[in-house]
Amino acid sequence: MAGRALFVGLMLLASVTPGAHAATLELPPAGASSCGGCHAPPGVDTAVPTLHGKTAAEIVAQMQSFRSGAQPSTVMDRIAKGFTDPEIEAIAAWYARQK
Amino acid sequence: MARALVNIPPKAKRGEVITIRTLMSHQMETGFRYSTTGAPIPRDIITTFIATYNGEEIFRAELFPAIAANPFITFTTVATESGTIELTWRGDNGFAASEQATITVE
Amino acid sequence: MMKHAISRRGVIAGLGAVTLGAPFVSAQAAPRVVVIGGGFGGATAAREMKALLPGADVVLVTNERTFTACPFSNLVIVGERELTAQEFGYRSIEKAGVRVAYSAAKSVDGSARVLTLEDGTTLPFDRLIASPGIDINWEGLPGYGMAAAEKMPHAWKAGTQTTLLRRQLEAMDDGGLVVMAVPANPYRCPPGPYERASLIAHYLKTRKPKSKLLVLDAKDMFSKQRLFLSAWAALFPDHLEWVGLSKGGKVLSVEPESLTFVTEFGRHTAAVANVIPPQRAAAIAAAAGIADATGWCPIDPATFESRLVPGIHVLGDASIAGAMPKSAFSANAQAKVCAAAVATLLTGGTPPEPRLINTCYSLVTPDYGISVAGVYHPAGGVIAEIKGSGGVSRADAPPDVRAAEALYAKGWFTTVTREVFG
Amino acid sequence: MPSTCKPSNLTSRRDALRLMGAATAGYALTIVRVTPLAATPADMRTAIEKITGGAKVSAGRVHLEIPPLVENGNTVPCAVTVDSPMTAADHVRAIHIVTEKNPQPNVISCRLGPRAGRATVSTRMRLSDTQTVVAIAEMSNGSFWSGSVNIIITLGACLEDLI
Repeated sequence: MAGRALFVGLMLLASVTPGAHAATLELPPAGASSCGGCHAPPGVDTAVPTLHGKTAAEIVAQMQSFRSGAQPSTVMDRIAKGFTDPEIEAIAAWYARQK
Repeated sequence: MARALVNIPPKAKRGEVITIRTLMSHQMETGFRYSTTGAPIPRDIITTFIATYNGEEIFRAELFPAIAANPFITFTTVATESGTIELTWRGDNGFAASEQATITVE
Repeated sequence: MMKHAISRRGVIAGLGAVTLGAPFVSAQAAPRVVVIGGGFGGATAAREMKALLPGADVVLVTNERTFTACPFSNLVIVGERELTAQEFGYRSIEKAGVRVAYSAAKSVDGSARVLTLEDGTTLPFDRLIASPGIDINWEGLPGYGMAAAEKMPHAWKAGTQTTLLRRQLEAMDDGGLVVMAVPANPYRCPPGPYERASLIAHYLKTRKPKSKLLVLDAKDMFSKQRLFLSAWAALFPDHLEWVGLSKGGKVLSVEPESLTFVTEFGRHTAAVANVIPPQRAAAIAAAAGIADATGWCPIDPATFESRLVPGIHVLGDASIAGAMPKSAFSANAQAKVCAAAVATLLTGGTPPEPRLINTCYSLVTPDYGISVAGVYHPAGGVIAEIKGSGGVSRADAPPDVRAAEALYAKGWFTTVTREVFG
Repeated sequence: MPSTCKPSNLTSRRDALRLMGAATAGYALTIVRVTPLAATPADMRTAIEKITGGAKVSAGRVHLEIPPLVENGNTVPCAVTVDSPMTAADHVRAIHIVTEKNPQPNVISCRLGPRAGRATVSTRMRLSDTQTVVAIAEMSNGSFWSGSVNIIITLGACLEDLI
């Protein structure tokens, strides 16, 4: 969070045009912010695994196998079907950057 | 087969306007749907509802496929005299059902 | 546009004013975002807003110092959980840099962009995020009102009503009839009445086996219906009877003195009565001009901006969110998307098209969970479900899957309350 | 979504359910496809002309009570009340309900008279989409009056496909 704050601040300082500002906000890719409702950061003990610390490839593989049904699941199969491959890849890449 | 729910006050004052609620179990198949094989599902609806009060017609409705399943109709009538209120439903494929209730008017 | 002199620069301590200036704003101005509502939607939005735009002045308006969460409160009603486990404060949110105003929102001047609180405080804003939740529609069910709710609790806002219903169930003699009235859509938490019915039936079966629950419903169809009905048939055949609309289940009025429910075709007198009344967006929505004739708030599906008053965004239970249900999960997901949209707009950008997820868990027993999930996007001016996604738990799932879903339900509650309030 | 579905893409099971809606709890549907049928405002005008025999319809005296926001178009409660003394000399002879976009415009036609005491009827109807619903009253003097209301139908959020 602190890193993101500094980043936004610096970019605002160096602002050029209004349109440039949107790019300075590091928004999660479409859909990613919803994941945090169930998937906690490390240190929270629940039955739902954390996504932090996983590689992008791991998350992509898991989502694809949920979507295809290769990996049995309770709820993730239904959610994975709402995302295309590029969307899953973007979410995975974003989570892989979260510390 | 047919299952009706009817709410008619058993007692009323002479001249009182009473509310009659009716519900007849029926799926009201619209005739606008197709089965898995692509064949049209024929219309099967209740088409007519008639209420009589001691034999005299007091209310009548013509129903179309846009009436929801289990047709629910509420109407009013003036309690004129003690007697019998009879409700009749008729429809496609020979559907016919009726319900009676007695009312005491004081 | 910033129309007001900046008087709250002191609040944004630690950040040089110069870093806050966006080109369309006067050089020293910090964007001011006011958030109405301290529930899952509002608290998430405030916190996310501050995280996305640390330089913004974010004020959260809530009239309670302690938030009492509705999800899992049905377990409190049946004695499987304590109300304190539902209670959360705003200390962490304040620590995150959000100013919290403990007062009720009273009125909004949408053109001047000023919110006035009950305590007289005025809060100018550049963008207002409203997540005020629901109010009971006290005129919606003849015979029912605030006094009646003391005899026939709704328990649809968690807190004293929750414990009142619990005490009534505990005090009821074995052999009593519990009656629950369920309203037509829309209302907060579509599957909530059926989870509550399940848990009350479970309570009766295990603690007061001669008793029974009668559910009088103004609908024929409801959320997760097939799963609930098959679970009830298997688990509670003698303890739960559900009467839908076309079987005469619609309650027309109640008589609180005798705990009587008057339906279209009959009367039922209860030993314990739970009335889930009709609802509408909380009163501030009408006062702010963001609720329409439906009693709810129409919104743009990408930004959650009100269709009626520009500059005000509405999310959570109060909004007309298309296919998304009125759930805490939805409110949390919507709040994050809304905060991102507001931050983007405040920095001169165009909000991206969002994706939203909802997952509603319901407990049939404390160890038997089922769910409905969906993935949503803006389409045709509304929030629509993405075709092919979502759905309910498998009908033929074995007990270990039901048990796993109950654990995931608890996991969701732990995670989301920590994310929002922890 | 109901408010955006074009007739040509009414193909999902959920759309089928919503549009045609014979489903009640536990009733197993076998429907997978829906015919792309929708009436037009012109169809509604034709239906109204058939009711009135071409007579003029004045706006007023007829009140339609329908919830403004409906999540399930399968069962939409609807009450019609007409301002009328309901005397032998001055009463309502008939009340009709028609819709703008349902596959067939007519919903119900009721015949009543002074013995009704009040000119009021209620029913539950199916609405395929967000649309205008019109109620028409035929008075004992032969005049026709109407009231209308626009109803927003949203998809039943959290509703399960019962198929």
